[in-house]
Formats: sequence, structure tokens, C-alpha cells
Amino acid sequence: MPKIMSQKEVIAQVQEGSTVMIGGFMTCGTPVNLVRELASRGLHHLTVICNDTGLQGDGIGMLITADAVKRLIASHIGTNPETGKKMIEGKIQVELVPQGTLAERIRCAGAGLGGFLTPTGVGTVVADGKQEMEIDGRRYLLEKALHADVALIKAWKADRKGNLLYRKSARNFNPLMAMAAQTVIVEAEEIVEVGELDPDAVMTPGIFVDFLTKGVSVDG
Amino acid sequence: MPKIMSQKEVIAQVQEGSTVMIGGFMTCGTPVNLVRELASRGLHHLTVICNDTGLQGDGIGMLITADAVKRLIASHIGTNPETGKKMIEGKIQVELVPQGTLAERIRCAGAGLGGFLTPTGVGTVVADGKQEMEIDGRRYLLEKALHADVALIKAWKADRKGNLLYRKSARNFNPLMAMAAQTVIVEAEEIVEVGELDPDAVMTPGIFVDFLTKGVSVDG
Amino acid sequence: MDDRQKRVLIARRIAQELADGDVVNLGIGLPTLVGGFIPDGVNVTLQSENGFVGLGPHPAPGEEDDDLVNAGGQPVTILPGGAFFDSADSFAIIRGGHVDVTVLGALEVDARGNLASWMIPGKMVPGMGGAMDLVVGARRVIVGTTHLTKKGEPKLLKKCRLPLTAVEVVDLVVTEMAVIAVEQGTMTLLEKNPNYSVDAIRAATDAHLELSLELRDMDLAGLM
Amino acid sequence: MDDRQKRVLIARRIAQELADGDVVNLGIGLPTLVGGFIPDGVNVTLQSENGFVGLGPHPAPGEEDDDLVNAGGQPVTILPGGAFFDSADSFAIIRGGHVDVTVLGALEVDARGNLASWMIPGKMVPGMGGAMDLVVGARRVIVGTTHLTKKGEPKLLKKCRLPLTAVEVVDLVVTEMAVIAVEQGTMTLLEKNPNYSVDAIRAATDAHLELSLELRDMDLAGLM
Repeated sequence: MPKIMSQKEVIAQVQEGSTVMIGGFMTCGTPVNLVRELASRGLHHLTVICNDTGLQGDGIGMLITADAVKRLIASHIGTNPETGKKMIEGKIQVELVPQGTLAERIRCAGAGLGGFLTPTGVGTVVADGKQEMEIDGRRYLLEKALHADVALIKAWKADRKGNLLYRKSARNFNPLMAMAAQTVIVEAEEIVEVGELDPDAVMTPGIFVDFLTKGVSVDG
Repeated sequence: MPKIMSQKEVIAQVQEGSTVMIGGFMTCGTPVNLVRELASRGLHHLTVICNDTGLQGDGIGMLITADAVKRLIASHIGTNPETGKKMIEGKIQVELVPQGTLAERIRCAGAGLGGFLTPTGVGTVVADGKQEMEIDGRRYLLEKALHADVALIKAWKADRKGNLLYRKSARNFNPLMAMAAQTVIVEAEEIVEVGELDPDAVMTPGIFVDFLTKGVSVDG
Repeated sequence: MDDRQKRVLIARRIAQELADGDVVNLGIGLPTLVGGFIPDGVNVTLQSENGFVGLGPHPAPGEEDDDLVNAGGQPVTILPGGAFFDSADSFAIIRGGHVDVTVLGALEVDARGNLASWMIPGKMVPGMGGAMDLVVGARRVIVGTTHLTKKGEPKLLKKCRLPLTAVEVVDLVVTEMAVIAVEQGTMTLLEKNPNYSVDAIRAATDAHLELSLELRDMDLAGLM
Repeated sequence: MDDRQKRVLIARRIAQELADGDVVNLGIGLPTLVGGFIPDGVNVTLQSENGFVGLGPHPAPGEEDDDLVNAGGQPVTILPGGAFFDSADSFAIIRGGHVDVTVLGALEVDARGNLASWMIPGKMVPGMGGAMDLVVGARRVIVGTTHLTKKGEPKLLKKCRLPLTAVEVVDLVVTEMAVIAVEQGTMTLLEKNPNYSVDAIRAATDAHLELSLELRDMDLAGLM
């Protein structure tokens, strides 16, 4: 059973130097309350793995503004000009990863696989330094699993066992990241009793969830 | 939109020599009506990819009894003694694959990946003839994608666009196989109108489904 | 033609390429316009790489849903029969060849079908997002772009100079001047805007342009 | 001890190894019995590799559901708070280290923790099913087995002879004679059935057995 606590308490799980996965696409499906708490911690050496850095000062952009991110692994930073600026200034080290490869690398980590062969990126700078293999006449890059210390997840509904439902396009990277991190913290809009969710409908089984916090209020 | 037709009509999609994936675990989640039609076709050179061969004469076992299977890729054949017997007699060529590797190889094909690195099977006969790689001190086998010509899928509910819901543990290999075959044939217990399924609940999007047939009656 | 007319011409022409039943991904910007020109009787399913099929139009004002946006982060809707999934499944769909057509813009395209669309070193490095997967995975890649850069330089080159998005993937390029097939290392002019001569189009194209034996005019009806 | 008593002894002792909150996969046969002996106050979540967590007991007669079976194909139930998933996700859970303990039977175990459990060449080749993934992926692998084969030969060997299920994976072996830790190439006797002497257990074991400094008796209460 996950521990249910406030965002302020739970964010202590993230420490200086932690690698943190954060769900969301732009700001859709990003656990903004957890991100806001994290941004207020005064940390400066986080490695953040996410699809994008949201908007300037919004969503994951709050962490960029707070200079909390030392290293960033993402597929797109164009929607937040501050990220590009800090990258050029050398304040943030950025690794850009094709979005499908990013999703699959995260899934790989959760699934106990070491890596996978993808045709994406063959013949591009993405291939630099990577092993290439040919199978049945098609060229593939070997891409490796991407793990994290902590994942910050946004769910729509959670039950007290940590079973999660996501809503519409806010699902995106959240279910993948919930499997790939040592410690999983979920911000849910609603926390319901065990038995209220249909086992066929559950999108992330509760066995992955360590901490649960309610999205709106701060007392869970 | 998938074509809706009877099991008898639709099974013509499978031809002598076809590679056919069939969903199910034991007989749970196996499209038994499609399998029965297929067994009655008098084919003898199918390659079948499935978790197991059901029970003797039941589920996928019907294809074994009918001598329809020339080559079998499965994780377990122990529940159907006829399969083992025909394997020993040289009538069926069997490739045994660890269940997780089988699932992942099928997923790989559907996801456009060439292969993946798994720790499963390292140091066993499963590793024979396979490339081994070490990443961060752990040994992995390179396993390759597994494609099929046709997939036979059992769903609980389908809408007329082919969006599918599975029920309880009858889900198993079905959603994976629905992505990995050239032609996808679904046997659904119930076919509902477009709009009746919640887009958040859909387990297999309709874009994968080519043919739809109703499980119980034969007139779709 | 003004910019708006060019964009309409390109988007409308690309829409003609879509077939009934196609699963289609439309990139941000000009490609998004294609959705408005799909002919009657042609039903396509739009895929949005952030996690669904059945992408519908923008919602009515006040009906926006924070949990339902397209790959550009704009509020959208989902049509009846649509389905949501996570990012791994979304790119399984894309990479696995389950998207029939992807439409996107370009900085450069060359005769081998190489595509550069995601970065200008030292200048613009937004990240590739889903573009690399889309052009590698989709069965057909259509580029919709102005024929020339803002500085008036050709975008259709003998050989791309910018960092590539992918190798040998582009099947068709539609610009305000021409419709050009890219196949086996050759660009072939299929259709031309009647306002431009073949020579003018060739002058605006760095790559060698073969002429189709069935060279036709682009349809400008309603545009001029 | 008769067979039933042996099985109860082994299953009950293994159940003591489970901790509150563990995710546990129980193999077919003897390991399934473990579920009946989990101490009060210890809540574990049972995983069924055919696609769910929250595995519950057999249903009441007449309440069986064809769509809800365990990995042995037997009708079961799902407990409140359980969840279903597909086979890829099920083995992502297993391989990804999200199962804390897996319990299974064995044909042979050796001092290096190698396990043979899935085939006897020329005799029994049922297939490995999910066993190879389970023993590689689970954080802790517990083997529950009789100490000797039906022919009276040791199952705990210096080196396995049968084709392996996996290399260096077994953490603990529980038999009707002993509880044995397998660590860094050494088998250590942690507990013994008081009905057997250390010498008798060593005689029934091909592998060298170290003795734990805290060697204890297995609890036979209620069994004899």
C-alpha cells in the first residue's frame, strides 16, 4: 500500500543529484503540484527525464526557471525558450532523444530489458556513438534502458492501493515512468477506496506506487 | 472500418503455409470459434505462434488434432499431450520460447522494433545461436521480433470501428498479437455501435483490426 | 499568391493524397491545415502522437479540456470511435507501420529522400520530438513546404546540408510551385503550378528534376 | 512423514519468508499451497503471470468465470484492488524486478544457485512457460521441493546436470528435511527437520552443505 501524504512531505524523496522522471506532454498530464513543490526546494543538480520542459515558468518549466536542472533528457525543448537559452549558456546539459525512443527506453527500464533495436535515428546525429545492427536487411540502432531514482506521476483517479487511471491525452508518459523508477510518487486528482476501480480498467497497477498525494489540497 | 463477416467466410484469410498468431492462455481468451473453423479447413502447413496449445482437442488443441500445424512457436505444450507426441514423431517442429520473451517478441514486431535485450535465457539452451551482449555488467540475449501473416484474436466487446475490450485474464496475448500481424481477425462476444466504448477504456484501437466476427453465431 | 494562398494550395493538394480508411498523422503548422480539405467520402483517422486516434477539431469556446490536447499542446476533441493510449503504444503505432501517411514540414529534402527538419546548428535546436519516428515508421511520408526558404534559397537539394531527421524516407513533396515524387534517388515533377514554367521551377530547385510523362497542372480553383 | 505432511511443512515454512507488502508469484503445484499459510498481518499481493495481480482463492462452486483463471488454467478470483494487464505488461512486471518473491519447484538446484526445472531430455519437454523469466526477474527466488527425487537421488547438487532454467538465481531452498540458503556459490544449512541428523541431510545432498552458526530446527508443530 502506498503512503498517502502531502506534496510538501513527499517531495523530500527527491534529493540533490537525483534522477527524476516527470510525466506530461507540454503541461498536459504533468503533476504540476509536485513540480511546484520540487521547484521550491532550492535544488540545482537534478537530472530530469521528460518529454519536454513545458512552457516558460509553467509545468516542468518551473524547474528550469528555478535552475533546479543540471541535466535534461527530453525529446523537445522548443516550447520553452528558457530551456534553450540555459542550454546555450551551458547551465543545462541537454540530451535530445526521439520521442518514440524516449518512451521505449523508459519502458525498457521498467520491463527489465537492457535495450532494443529501433530504426529511428539511423543515419542521423542520434546514431553517434551507438551500436548499429542489421536484421533482415534493415538497419537499427541499439538504444538502452533509461532508469530513474524517482518518478513524478499525474493520475486522474487513484485508489488507496495505488491503482491508477489516467484521463484522455494526459496519460502519455505517466504509465511508463511509473514502472521505471525506484520510487514512484503519484499526484492524483481523486483518491478513492479500494474496490472502486474496475480491475479491467486499471492503467497502472498499484504495486508500482510508493507514495500518493492529492493533486489539489496539500493534506492528501 | 473492419469488415464484419461470418467465421466461415473470414477464415479464408488464412492460407496453406500462413503464419498465424492465436491469442489465449490455455483456452482462456482463445478465439475458439475461429480456431474451430480453421481446424476444419484441411490445412497442414500452418506455422502457429501462441502461448500454449490448449488442451487435447480443445482450444488450439483442435488444430493439433487436425494435423494443421507444421511449425509451432510457443512457451508451453505440457497441457496438451498430443502436441508432445506429434513433436516426438516429427510431425510438428516446435520452438519453445520463454513466455516473457514470446510476449515481447510479438510486441516488438507490432512496435516496429527489430529486437530487444533480455536477461531471460542467459546460460540456458535458449541462448543457443543467439547473440549475447553485456550492458552495465549484466548479460543479455538479443531476441528478435516475431511477425505473422494473420492474427486470430478473442475480444469481449468490439465496436464497429474495431475498438476492442478484453475481459479479465482473457486479455493475455490478444492485444500484442493484434499489433503484430498483417491481417487481424477478431472474434468478439459482442459488437456494439461506434461511440459506445469509452476511448479511455479501449484496449486495442480499431486501426489494427481488419475483420470482425461475432463469437457465438456465425452470421456476424 | 500570398502566404495564406500558398498554404491553402499545399494543404488542399496534400489532402487529395489521402485514401479512405487511412490512418494519418499531421504535423504542427501547415500540415494541420490538411485536415480541413479532406474530400467528402474519404474518411481518415487522425493520429496524435501524444496519445490517441480519432483527433477531432478544436472544441467550441469554453469547451476546452486541459486533458485533451494535440501534439502542439492545443485543445482539441476526440471523435466517436477514438481511443487513447500511452506514449509507448503511440510510438508502437507509429514505428510499427500502422500509420499510413505522415505529413510534415521540412527545412531541406534531397533527391535520395533524405529529410532535414529539426535543427539548424547554432541557431535552432528545439529537439526532434516525434518527427524521427514518424518519418521512419509511416508507410508514406509527404512533405508540405514552401518551395524556397525565407531567404529565397532552394529547399529541394541534391544533398541535404543540415542534420538529418531521417535517411531515404520522403515519398512526395508538395509546394506552392509543384508536386514532386521522390523515388530511388530521383525527384520527378508530377504536377506544376501553371503560374510557373518548368524552367522557373527547376531554377528554384537545387536537385535535378525529372519530368513526369504525365505532367499535369496543379488545381488552383478558387485560389487566385 | 507422508507426502501431504511434507508438502504442508514446505509450504508453511516458505510462507514465513514472505513480508508484508510483498508482490509474490507462486508456481503451480506445491508453491500454490504457500498462499494458504501466510501469517496473519502479512498482506501480500499475488501475481498471476497470465495477466493480473490480486489473485484470490478458488471461487465457490458455480461461481467460476471462464475468463478468470490462474497460470495453471484453474478458475480463480481477483481480490478488491487487483488489476488485469496483457502478457507483455505481466512479464514487464516479472522481468523488471517488480515481483519480490517467486516460489517454484525444481528438478535440480546447485551450489551456484543454478536451477533446472523445466525439462528432462528425451522424456519431459513441456516448455518453460514463464519460469525462466520469473527466476531471472524476481528479487528473491525460493525453491520448494522434496529433498530427493522419486528415485531417492539428491536434487541439491554440486553442479546441475539437466538443462538449466537459469544461472545463479536461487536464494533459498526449502525441503522436508531442511532450509538451505544459496549464496555466492555456497549452500548453507539454516534449519533442519529435527527428525533428521545433519549427517543424514548431508548424505541426502550432493552439494557441500555449510552449517549456519545459528542452525535451528524447523517448526513441525501440528504436523506429526
